[in-house]
Amino acid sequence: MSERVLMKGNEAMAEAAIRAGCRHFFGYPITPQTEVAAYMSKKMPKIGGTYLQAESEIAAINMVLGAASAGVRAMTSSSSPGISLKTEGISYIAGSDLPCLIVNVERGGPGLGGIQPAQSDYWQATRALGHGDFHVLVFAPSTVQEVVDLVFLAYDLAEKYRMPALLLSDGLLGQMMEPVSFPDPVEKFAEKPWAANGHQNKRPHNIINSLYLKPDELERTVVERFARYAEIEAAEQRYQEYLCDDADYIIVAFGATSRVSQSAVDTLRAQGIKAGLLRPVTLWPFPKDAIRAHIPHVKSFLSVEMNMGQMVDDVRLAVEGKVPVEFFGRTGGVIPRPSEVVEAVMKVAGGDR
Amino acid sequence: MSERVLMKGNEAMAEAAIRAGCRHFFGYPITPQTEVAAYMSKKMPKIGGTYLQAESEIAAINMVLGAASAGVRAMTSSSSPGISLKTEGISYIAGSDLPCLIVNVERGGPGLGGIQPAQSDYWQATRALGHGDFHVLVFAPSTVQEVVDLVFLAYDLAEKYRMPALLLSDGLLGQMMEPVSFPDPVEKFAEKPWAANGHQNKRPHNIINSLYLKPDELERTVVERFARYAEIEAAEQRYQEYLCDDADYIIVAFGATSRVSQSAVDTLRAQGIKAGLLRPVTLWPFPKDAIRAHIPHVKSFLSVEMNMGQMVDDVRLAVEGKVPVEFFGRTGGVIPRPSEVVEAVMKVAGGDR
Amino acid sequence: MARAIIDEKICKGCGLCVSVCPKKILALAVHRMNDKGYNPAEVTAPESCIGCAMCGIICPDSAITVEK
Amino acid sequence: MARAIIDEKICKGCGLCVSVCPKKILALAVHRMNDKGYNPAEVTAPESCIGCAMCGIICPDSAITVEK
Amino acid sequence: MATVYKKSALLSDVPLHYCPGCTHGIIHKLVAESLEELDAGGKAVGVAPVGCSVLAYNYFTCDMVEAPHGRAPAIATGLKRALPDGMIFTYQGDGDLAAIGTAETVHAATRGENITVIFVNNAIYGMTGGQMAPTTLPGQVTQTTPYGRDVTTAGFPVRVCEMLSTLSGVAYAERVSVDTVPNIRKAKAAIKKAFETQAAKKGFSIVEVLSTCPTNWGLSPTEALEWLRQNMMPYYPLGVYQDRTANEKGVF
Amino acid sequence: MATVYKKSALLSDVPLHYCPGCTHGIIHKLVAESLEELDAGGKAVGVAPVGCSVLAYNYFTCDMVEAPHGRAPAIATGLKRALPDGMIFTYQGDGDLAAIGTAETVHAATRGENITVIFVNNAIYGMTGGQMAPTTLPGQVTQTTPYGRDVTTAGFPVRVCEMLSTLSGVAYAERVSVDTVPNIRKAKAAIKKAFETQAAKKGFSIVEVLSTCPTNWGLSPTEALEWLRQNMMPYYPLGVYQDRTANEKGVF
Amino acid sequence: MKDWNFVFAGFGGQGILFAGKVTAYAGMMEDREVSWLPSYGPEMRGGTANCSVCLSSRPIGSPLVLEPNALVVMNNPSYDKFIDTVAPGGVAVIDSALVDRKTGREDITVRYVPATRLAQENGIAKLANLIMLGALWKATGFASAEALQAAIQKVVPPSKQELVELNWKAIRIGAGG
Amino acid sequence: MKDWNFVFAGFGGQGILFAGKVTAYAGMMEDREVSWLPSYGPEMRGGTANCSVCLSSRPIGSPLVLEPNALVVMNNPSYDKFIDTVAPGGVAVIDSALVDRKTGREDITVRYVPATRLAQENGIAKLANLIMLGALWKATGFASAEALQAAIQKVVPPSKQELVELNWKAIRIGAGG
Ligand SMILES: Cc1ncc(C[n+]2csc(CCOP(=O)(O)OP(=O)(O)O)c2C)c(N)n1
Ligand SMILES: Cc1ncc(C[n+]2csc(CCOP(=O)(O)OP(=O)(O)O)c2C)c(N)n1
Ligand code: SF4
Ligand code: SF4
Ligand code: SF4
Ligand code: SF4
Ligand code: SF4
Ligand code: SF4
Ligand SMILES: [Mg+2]
Ligand SMILES: [Mg+2]
Repeated sequence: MSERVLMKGNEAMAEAAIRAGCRHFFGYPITPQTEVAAYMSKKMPKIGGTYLQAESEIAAINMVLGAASAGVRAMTSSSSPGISLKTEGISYIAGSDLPCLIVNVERGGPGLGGIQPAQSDYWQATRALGHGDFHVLVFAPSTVQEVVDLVFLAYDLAEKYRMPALLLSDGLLGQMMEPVSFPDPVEKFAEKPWAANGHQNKRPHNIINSLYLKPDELERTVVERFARYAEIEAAEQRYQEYLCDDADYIIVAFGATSRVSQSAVDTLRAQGIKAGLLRPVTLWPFPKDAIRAHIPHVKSFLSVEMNMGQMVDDVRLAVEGKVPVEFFGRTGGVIPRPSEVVEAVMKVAGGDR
Repeated sequence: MSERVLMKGNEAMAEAAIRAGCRHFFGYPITPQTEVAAYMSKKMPKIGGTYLQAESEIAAINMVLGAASAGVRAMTSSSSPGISLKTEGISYIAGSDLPCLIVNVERGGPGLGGIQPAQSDYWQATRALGHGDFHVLVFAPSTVQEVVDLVFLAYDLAEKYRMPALLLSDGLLGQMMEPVSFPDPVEKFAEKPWAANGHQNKRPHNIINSLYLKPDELERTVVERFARYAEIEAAEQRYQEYLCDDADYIIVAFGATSRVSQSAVDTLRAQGIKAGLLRPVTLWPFPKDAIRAHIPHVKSFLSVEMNMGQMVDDVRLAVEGKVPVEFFGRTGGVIPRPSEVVEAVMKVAGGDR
Repeated sequence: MARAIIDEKICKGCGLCVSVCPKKILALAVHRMNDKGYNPAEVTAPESCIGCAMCGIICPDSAITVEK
Repeated sequence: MARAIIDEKICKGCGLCVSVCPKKILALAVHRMNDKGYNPAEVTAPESCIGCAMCGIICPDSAITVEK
Repeated sequence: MATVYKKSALLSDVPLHYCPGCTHGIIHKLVAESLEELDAGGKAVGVAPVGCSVLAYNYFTCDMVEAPHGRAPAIATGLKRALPDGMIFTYQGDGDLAAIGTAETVHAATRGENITVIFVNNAIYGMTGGQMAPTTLPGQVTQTTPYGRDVTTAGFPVRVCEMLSTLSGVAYAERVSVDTVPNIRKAKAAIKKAFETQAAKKGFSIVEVLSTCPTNWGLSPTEALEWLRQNMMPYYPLGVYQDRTANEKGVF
Repeated sequence: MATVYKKSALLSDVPLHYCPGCTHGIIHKLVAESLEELDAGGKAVGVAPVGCSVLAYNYFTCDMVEAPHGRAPAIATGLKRALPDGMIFTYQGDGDLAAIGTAETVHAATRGENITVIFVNNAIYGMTGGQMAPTTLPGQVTQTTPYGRDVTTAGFPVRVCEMLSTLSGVAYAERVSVDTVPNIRKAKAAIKKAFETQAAKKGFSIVEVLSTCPTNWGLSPTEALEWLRQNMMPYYPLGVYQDRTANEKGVF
Repeated sequence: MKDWNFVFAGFGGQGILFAGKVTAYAGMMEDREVSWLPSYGPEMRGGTANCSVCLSSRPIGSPLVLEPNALVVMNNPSYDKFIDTVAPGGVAVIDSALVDRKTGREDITVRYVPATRLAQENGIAKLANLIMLGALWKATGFASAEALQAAIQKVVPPSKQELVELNWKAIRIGAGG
Repeated sequence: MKDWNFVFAGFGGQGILFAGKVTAYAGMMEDREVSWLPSYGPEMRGGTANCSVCLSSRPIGSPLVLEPNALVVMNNPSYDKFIDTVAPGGVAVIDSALVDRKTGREDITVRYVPATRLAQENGIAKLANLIMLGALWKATGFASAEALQAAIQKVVPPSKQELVELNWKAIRIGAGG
């Protein structure tokens, strides 16, 4: 562990990736993630790594596909519109069973939208980072320290399960500074016998591919992949709870909104309302088991998001109608105030008080 | 109405678009939708329309953005990987409140996948055709005749609500021939006072744009758009029912799988099992009210899809845990057999029999 | 007689006009700031203006009108 | 002595080898079809082969081996 | 007294958001003046890029469309096909046109698409805070080439006019600069000629304008003009790179 | 008797899926033979495109990666940065390289990316059934130019070698053909030289190979070779378009 | 009328898809529900082509025929692929000039028709497909003669109406009259 | 120790973000939870810049300070934007050399410090920001002198350690001693 330093989320992310063994970064500038690339362009040349500013987000994700094919820890980062452009490539990476790290420092959409923090790419992240049946691991840090920790975890799990990992940050987390300390650099990496890195005439040729012209073959690979997904859903749901044990009202919120919500919970508790916060750390797999565990004692759930209501679907799918699930959100780059969240809970509590 | 002719789904779609007033088609070849472009390239030059083979799917969707900005009925078609590439542009079109028609003749994914029919872009179509908070109208025809009818409807509703419409077809529907007759050509079009078509010094300049640097402005446009979405959800849910009124088991299926499921329902009824089929015609807005209406008499719902289980989420969200919702699917280009669907229903029926 | 009229509200004090005036009669008003916090350009010797419009042509913010 | 050996199973009967053989000793076996439904190429006058390998060089399917 | 110079009526009253001395503002004026002189404001539709000039849609008083990053030529193509008699132009930065938009640029050009492209080459990504652009000079320090652009890893700049002039659809391609008043005058003539090329349906026209970014170059506006002259002009020589406008049918 | 010609060991036993007489097969052989002669099979990683040659990953016995349509140069870039001593090549069709992949091609070239691109120009989209390609000749009938390519609406073909040769990162660019045995021999020499250029780290190398598509041209394999000679060669002259390999450091 | 689920299979270029299309049109002429679905994709390049055709009195569920009650095959690979899929009681019409196998199945009706040879002999070398169709028609009676004639009329492009007569000739040869 | 929610605001180039960073570091030196959040985006090009800084004994919820209990402003636009947001009982430190307004608010403590002039007079023209920070420190005592000194040490890059002394000097001027 390094000593604590004050660092921007975006820069801490870049440093964490380097310490996690990433030596191949491919990016294209976009606000509010530019610091990631700026940091990489400064550090990589000094440690023999690659910082390459691609001609586009599409080129960047495909460079990642290439580098990941060779077995190295590769990374790209972007923000919302840039992520849309990467979706074809991400689908290929998933279909080729390659591990890599993709970062979305979300901003307001749709279209060019704005550059302030948002969470309106939740559905895209958890359900459709491209065409076809597949998932990626989705991590949602809420502090700069967690950005760092999840970068390490993301690489590990991506390699363990041979699939892409997405770190879902946002403009708030990317731009803010908080104290952070770094784990020791990773020095031992998993073997990658599948990598296309030149067989040196010592093994049969490796092929990285996502094409299966025969439907039953394609189906088989997809079904096998989903068997792995099922394992992941069983083993890797991550979340954090704050005062949930006795809560009447549980706010479900991730990333930036979970911070706001935590403040709101404090206020609510001070007012005698038994509120709690369940913060998904993995968005896929979604921590539905944790949510379900609270159904017996909860009067309702409130999903708080910086969008028009996306994660609330996952909460509803977990809760299956057993208690009400409500939504409160702001979008377009507006960060909800704790007081608004307090009000939203009050409204949900409604008649109860 | 024209006389009935036997026509491929893809060709009928192209002809329907032309009759619906589309004179601007921008595409890029991809199997299994090539016939759409081939048809357009043959017809458009003869009627003074534009067939333009773009340099990529990205260029094509942005040409559509340009033509739609000018106020004309524009169209593009592609298949799964090509649709991923279009997502940035679609998000811009939605964020710029432009009507247009986008076609996805789905094939198996992820990645290059395969070229046989699939429905594994359901989530993408209904939730994340790009970054940010937005929806597009999604139509899912199940016969060639319906392909034609929905093309007309798609243009009308897209213009009425000023938003993109997606026709979700698949390789099966695109390649098969069925008898079809065409409505009369549309001759009167809606006024488009917002269009960027040269103000001729007669009005203030029009701006087609999706950028709002101030978060509250961006939020306001999004919230206004969602108010329109709410209207649409109230007014435009479309579906078709087959033997649902007394059904114990309702299959929910769209497009190609609904045809298979209809055969299965017949078989099940013949065996004395009260099965029915509810076929969503619009996937967004999803016909949840229709589904809910059957909850009182249904023992369970079965979502049948050519994917690993996507629409089933929407069925579950509609049903809210009140009765079980199960899933049966094949993927990767495998078309389920009616007998498999029969079995799946039998399994669901399980102890009941 | 010619004159260059500078819209000081719009001027960003970039100095490009100053740099091109053949008569060297433009300068930034160092001790004056406009609402945007810029020191606007001003004509120091209006009588010398030849109305060549070079200042206007180069001004990125269209802050200068030239009459002649 | 030289010879061109054609793997008939692989041959697609495209005729490119036929078109380039300087000795004109290659032809498609019009009345014979291989498993893939093609009329394979055959050497009509083996003794005339000069082992120039032009047939091998142009064969897209690597169906021809030439010895000399 | 007569007005010998004033703001073009084709520019709105909205104050430009550009940094002080940024030559984007000059180029805006040239576009507006050219359209005005051709009396084309009423049939013009401009396409704004993503880049510092993204808000161009607020500045030009003709109809405007805001494009996704790099896709302006595709949007202009859609507009032109829908409005064959419209005067369609894009206004794009170097990142927009020559990095992410390379394919759209090359193909609009090779198609001989009857549009006019105003290409603002300032050797940097201005909007996002000064990253390397495809046109950043070898050795040039930017946010993402902190040790200077190293061509062995970051490659060489793209010379857009030179590259496009190899394509048969290009009717007119010229590189100009706005560093001095005479050059500004030449730039305006080029821009006007590009629009005339379009009006005569002769094919694709592009004017590459060498421009400054005082903010991200870390120079004063006048120093920036000097830097442009000293560094950019030698690498990007001014001049006409393609001119097929003398042919009656242009490129066709 | 000695074997004077046989299948390269760098080609697998999997039967090629190409149509009879399609020259993709010949080009495959040249690539394999060149790598074999340079003893580079063990360190080679090839990138297959989307196009008729998508299954190239099954045919070459070196490690292979299948790329999204048009993105092979980006993937090769990622591979090369991870494996600086690897022999990285792409094998791409004209739709792949010169339409959807234009940006990736131009930028790998201008970066001087140390990779080798084998560019198969058959003037058509073979795989998808014969649509117009960026290299389809004016007047050529294809599925999507049923009345012949009309340059006024569909634009002009892109001449890739000519365009890329304007970029500073290109160490070697040659256009060859496989229509006759002598031309096949020259094509092989060019491909080998391209790989050598890479091995010597001299920058980007590309060999454009004029190729046939008997199926979609609607011609017999031998007629197709003749059509290539009569129609493609005049429009796409064979020859070396760029050669900076004599410089000790290539393009750098 | 009976519901028919056909598979037509052979090499690309034999007119297999066309024969299917005529069949579907004939059904349409009699106001039945019909569908026609080709196999598609690169496999066609390999040489084989096939299509599913359904004629039914009710809306057609899956247009993909997996268990045809009538099969038309015009080459060995297609024979191998489809002969076992024919539903018991079904019909198989086999071009015996090209298919050298004989089935042992006794639960289906099999017609061996040397269509390709017959076509050559009758100077209509490219119409073996319609000879096969004639044989199928004879074996199944899937439509009336009028409907079939009208179908041919429809499917042959207006510019080639002289072919209508030849097509009908081929069908009659196949139907053995 | 009290929780602090600061807003620092002024023109870009005044060192507003830096002052905020020193503050956050000082909090960190005392093992408190801290956060620093800048405004970002093109608005910065317009000239104004600001940042939110929180020091707290508990994990920080929203790092975006909407109701600062202490405000530092160094230009008119920022004054106009933020003065009304200061929480009752809070503190506002205003560079009176640049801000020509005076607030009528009586529910907050206001310190007018002509920092920019003081900086010029003291030959540390670029350190008006730290003079302001000194004044803020005096008014709030948000950290110990040791913590603040250590913070400066941290924030100044190793290559410019000669600046540490000057920075501290500026803080002392601002703190009035
Ligand atoms: C898809 C996408 N990628 C990246 C961005 C971020 N972005 C905004 S402007 C810009 C670069 C602009 O540079 P340039 O085109 O040279 O214009 P300039 O600002 O220099 O005038 C980038 C990368 C974006 N908005 N969308
Ligand atoms: C994103 C995307 N767009 C389109 C396609 C469909 N597609 C497959 S191959 C091909 C064209 C191939 O043509 P070319 O590159 O010239 O290769 P050829 O087949 O002629 O060798 C296209 C458009 C695809 N698979 N993915
Ligand atoms: S018009 Fe000419 S002389 Fe007058 S101020 Fe402007 S530049 Fe100077
Ligand atoms: S050029 Fe324009 S903006 Fe710049 S100083 Fe002169 S008047 Fe002001
Ligand atoms: S080796 Fe030469 S002579 Fe012999 S068969 Fe081949 S081409 Fe003919
Ligand atoms: S060139 Fe090869 S495939 Fe073609 S006919 Fe000759 S041996 Fe057969
Ligand atoms: S950042 Fe550069 S290009 Fe952008 S407005 Fe400022 S000076 Fe001009
Ligand atoms: S379609 Fe054309 S390019 Fe493709 S394999 Fe066949 S002949 Fe070759
Ligand atoms: Mg720029
Ligand atoms: Mg091709």
